[in-house]
Amino acid sequence: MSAPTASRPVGVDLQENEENRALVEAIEADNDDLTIRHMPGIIRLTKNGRLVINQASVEQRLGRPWETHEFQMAIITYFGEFVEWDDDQIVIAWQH
Amino acid sequence: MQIELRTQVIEPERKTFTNLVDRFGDRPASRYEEGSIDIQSVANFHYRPLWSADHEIYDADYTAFKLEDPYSFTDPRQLYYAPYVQSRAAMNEAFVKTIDYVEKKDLLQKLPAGWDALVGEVLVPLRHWEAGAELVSVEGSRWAYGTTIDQCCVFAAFDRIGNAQNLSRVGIVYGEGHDGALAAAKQRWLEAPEMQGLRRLIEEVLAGTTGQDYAAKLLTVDLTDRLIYGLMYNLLDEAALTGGAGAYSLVAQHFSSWFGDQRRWIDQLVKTWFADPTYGESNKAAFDAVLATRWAQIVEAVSDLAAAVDARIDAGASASVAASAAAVAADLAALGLTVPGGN
Amino acid sequence: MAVTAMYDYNWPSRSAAEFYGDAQLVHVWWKGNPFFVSAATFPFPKEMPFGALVGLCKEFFAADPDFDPASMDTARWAVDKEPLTPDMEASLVANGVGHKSLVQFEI
Amino acid sequence: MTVSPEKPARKLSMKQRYSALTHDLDWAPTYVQEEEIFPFTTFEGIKVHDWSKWEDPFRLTVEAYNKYQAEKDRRLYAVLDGFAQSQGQVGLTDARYMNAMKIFLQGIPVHEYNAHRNFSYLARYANGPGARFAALCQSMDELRHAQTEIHTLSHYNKYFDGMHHWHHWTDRVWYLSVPKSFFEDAMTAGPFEWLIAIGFSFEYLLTNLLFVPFMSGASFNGDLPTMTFGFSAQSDESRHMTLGLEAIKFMCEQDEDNVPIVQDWLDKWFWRGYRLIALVAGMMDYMHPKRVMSWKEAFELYFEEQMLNGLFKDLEYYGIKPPRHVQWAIDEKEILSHQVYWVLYQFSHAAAFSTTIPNAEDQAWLEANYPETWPVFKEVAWDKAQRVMDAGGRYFNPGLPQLCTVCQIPMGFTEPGNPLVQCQRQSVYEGERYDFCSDGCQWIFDREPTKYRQAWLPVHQIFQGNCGGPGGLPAVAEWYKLGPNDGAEYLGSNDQKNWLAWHGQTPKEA
Repeated sequence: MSAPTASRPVGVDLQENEENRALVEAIEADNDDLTIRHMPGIIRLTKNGRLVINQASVEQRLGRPWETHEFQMAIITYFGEFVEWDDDQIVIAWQH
Repeated sequence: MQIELRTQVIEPERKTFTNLVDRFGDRPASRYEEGSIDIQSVANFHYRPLWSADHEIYDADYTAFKLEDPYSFTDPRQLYYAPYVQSRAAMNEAFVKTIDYVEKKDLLQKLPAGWDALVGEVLVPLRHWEAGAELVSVEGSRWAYGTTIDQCCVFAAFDRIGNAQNLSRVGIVYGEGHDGALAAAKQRWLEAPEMQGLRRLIEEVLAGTTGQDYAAKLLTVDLTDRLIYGLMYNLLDEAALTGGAGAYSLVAQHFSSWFGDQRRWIDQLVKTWFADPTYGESNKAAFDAVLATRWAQIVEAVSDLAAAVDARIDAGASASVAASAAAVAADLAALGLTVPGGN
Repeated sequence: MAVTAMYDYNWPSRSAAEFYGDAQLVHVWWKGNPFFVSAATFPFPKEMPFGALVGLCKEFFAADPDFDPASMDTARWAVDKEPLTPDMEASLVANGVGHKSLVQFEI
Repeated sequence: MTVSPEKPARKLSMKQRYSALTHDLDWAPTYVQEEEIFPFTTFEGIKVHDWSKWEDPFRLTVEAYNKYQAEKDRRLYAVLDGFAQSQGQVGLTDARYMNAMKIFLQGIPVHEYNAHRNFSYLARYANGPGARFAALCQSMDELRHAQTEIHTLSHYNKYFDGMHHWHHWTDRVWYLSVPKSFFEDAMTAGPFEWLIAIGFSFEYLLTNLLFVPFMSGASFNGDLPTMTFGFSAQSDESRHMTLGLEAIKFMCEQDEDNVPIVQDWLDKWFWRGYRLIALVAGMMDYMHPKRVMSWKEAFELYFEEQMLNGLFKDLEYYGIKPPRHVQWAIDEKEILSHQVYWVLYQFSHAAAFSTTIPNAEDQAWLEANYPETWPVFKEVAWDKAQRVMDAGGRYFNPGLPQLCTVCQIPMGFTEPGNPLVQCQRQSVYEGERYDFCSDGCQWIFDREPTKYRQAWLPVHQIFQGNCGGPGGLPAVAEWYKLGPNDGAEYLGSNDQKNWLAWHGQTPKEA
């Protein structure tokens, strides 16, 4: 049996720049127990279990409409799986 | 402490890559040239393909159409990836504006009866033609010898799946936001008699019933496109304006302007093939073989489509396709080709 | 194991002995001295005496500043990992050195 | 038709809309057989019962693709133009940094391009429309990567040696056969193996190691253009990772019989890819004057933590095990970069990059990051090389290296647990001997000997006279079209002289 998905880390590396600040803040607000690491040009966000990006949270901080497709402009890499990518939410988690 | 201003000019060691200097002389190269000339590997392939006993990974013998120097062909549009996606983003934006406007004003719901049937039963089903043409184009992207030809093929493939998606959006708007009209259109593509000539043609081309030569396949689709686009997006664009179907014209203009762009590289490629000092004659013979096997089938298939148009609106579609076919045949004859059935 | 392919996939070697005429490729390896990052490959005549190989080694490995050519006279040899007391007068082939054999020594 | 005064909200969800715009374009042919249109998807033995189960979570349409990609490229090319206008190369940490980017230009864009061509193959010949469209987008992306890499490095080519003839070198020069043979191996395989080789093993398991710390390192060394294209490319890469992950799950879910085939491919391609990116280990630890993290740390972070502790636990569900020989890779993390750079150092006289002995600062970093292995390596390699240098020479290997038949890297990797003895493996097939650097490469050969014996091994070809004839190294260098300033030692090189002149220094002050 594999370790339960809730205890295994998933994460994203985003470009660390002004454009992505609202996105990072939204992720921080919506995900408890987030681990953050900075490298040159990169901010790495990891969390056990499930990482959620909510369109509404990002839009609230950005002050403009934000399509979930725009997440692609920010992402450098991820680990886990995009188990959901809808109009209003992106979820990264392991499946099994 | 003294701050010294750096006034020295740094002289570059060279203007561009050596292969481009060898080819064009010692001058700066464009981004198109740096990103498109000599990119594909040409020598010392390590292994033979598991899926072909008689070809290398890249092999000029995937087609009968050959060039002594594959880079004697360059894209007249000078498109590499960045300007390609930028130009297409602009085209898509324009299309979205149109389709949003058409949707907002319910223009497709306000079409005269004949035009209404034409959109649902003839235009929207052609999204499947575009999808098939996409596969033929991307086939060229794998088998072409040289980056400049490949690049035009992959862009054409992406354009055509985009066309298919745009026609699908027309279908969604036509179906008032549902996918019912798309399902009906697909049924027509599969069963309506006037669609079967085109469907048989594209299926046979993809299956390679007259050979697996990717360039011959591309040309077959292009010859068909010349008649389809002439009919659906030129003739009917004009007819729509006089026939009270402005929405059709709004949509059609995007397709006709795309096709103008598409033809530029194909015309240039054909011209380059025919002008090749070594292979010019054999390239012409290869084109003649395409015409011999497919031309009559193409004209018949698009004539069937025209008859279906004539059954719905009065725009002289059949006569127009016959005239277009004659004009294309005359163009081909002027290139020294033999068009079956006389020119 | 056969390659799973759409046809009988049996392409020949591009390093086969036949491409080297009277020579053959030989890998010479100073085991235990990574100053030479890998064994070196040479196209040696098949009939070259083993002693000539040793002579060439004395020049070749002198690129190591700590190398003492005399130490090669007492080197322990192996061919394709089988220990060998070479017959210096006999040919490589007679000493069991074949195409792409690994000739190793330790000093 | 009735017209409602208020437009209802969009009736199709993102998922339905995506399906209508992609999956629904497909139809089952009736005038020809399906296998005539898709002739390549059966011979590998992968069984697919339902192509419609292929999921693409990104749900991109052509319109969205063009829009976002155009924006990415606008940003990237603005950075490139600004860097060129401001002579940004003067602000790098050091000219020797460029050597890593020379190898990058010679060894990467052409294979991004190969990936483009073979994803076009998938975009044409996969039976399912979802898989085909995802492959088409990736084909476009890979073309983008090839071109943005060339365009980024084009500016440096004007000011540094070792870049100007990359397209000629890439098909010929010895160390460039390592990436070339890797990608050609994958391209000559069938479509499903390609998906496991490149889509999954390379893109999902391994490219983070190539792009993330390496590009972060570029930024650290003042190379803003490389960082920008690297991260910009990576933003596409996350789609590619998703395709790779979907590919392996799809195959495993379609039929149990697929699992052992997939496992074999995974075992093969993990090792093949891992050996390829060994070059990156050497570049990261030795060629970047300033470093973000060591190869070892990157391997632990991006491979051990993310993949072994994350992904492979997920894949257990399907009966997929971590790659065979993965332990060997873990054991090598302490020593890999030393060995790779030591290869590059002693053969750079026949290469289009230069190398030099790590300076005091580099050595302190290496000691701190590799406390166990650096002192051993320093003693047997660098101290001696320094003595040669002090005596007015420069150590280059006087011969040509024994190459591994599979990965084609000079056989400088050592036995696990013994950093002083190179690993030597041999197989005999139909009477001919073949050499390998590791159990992993030997295992790959033994599975498919009639594939790997075809390898165009540069050293063997040189001795056959196929690389400029029998004239020895000078003839080879001429055939390679290597200029006098393209390789060898960095100190005293044209690049170094220019660098010092730009900064108003003379070699003595350096």
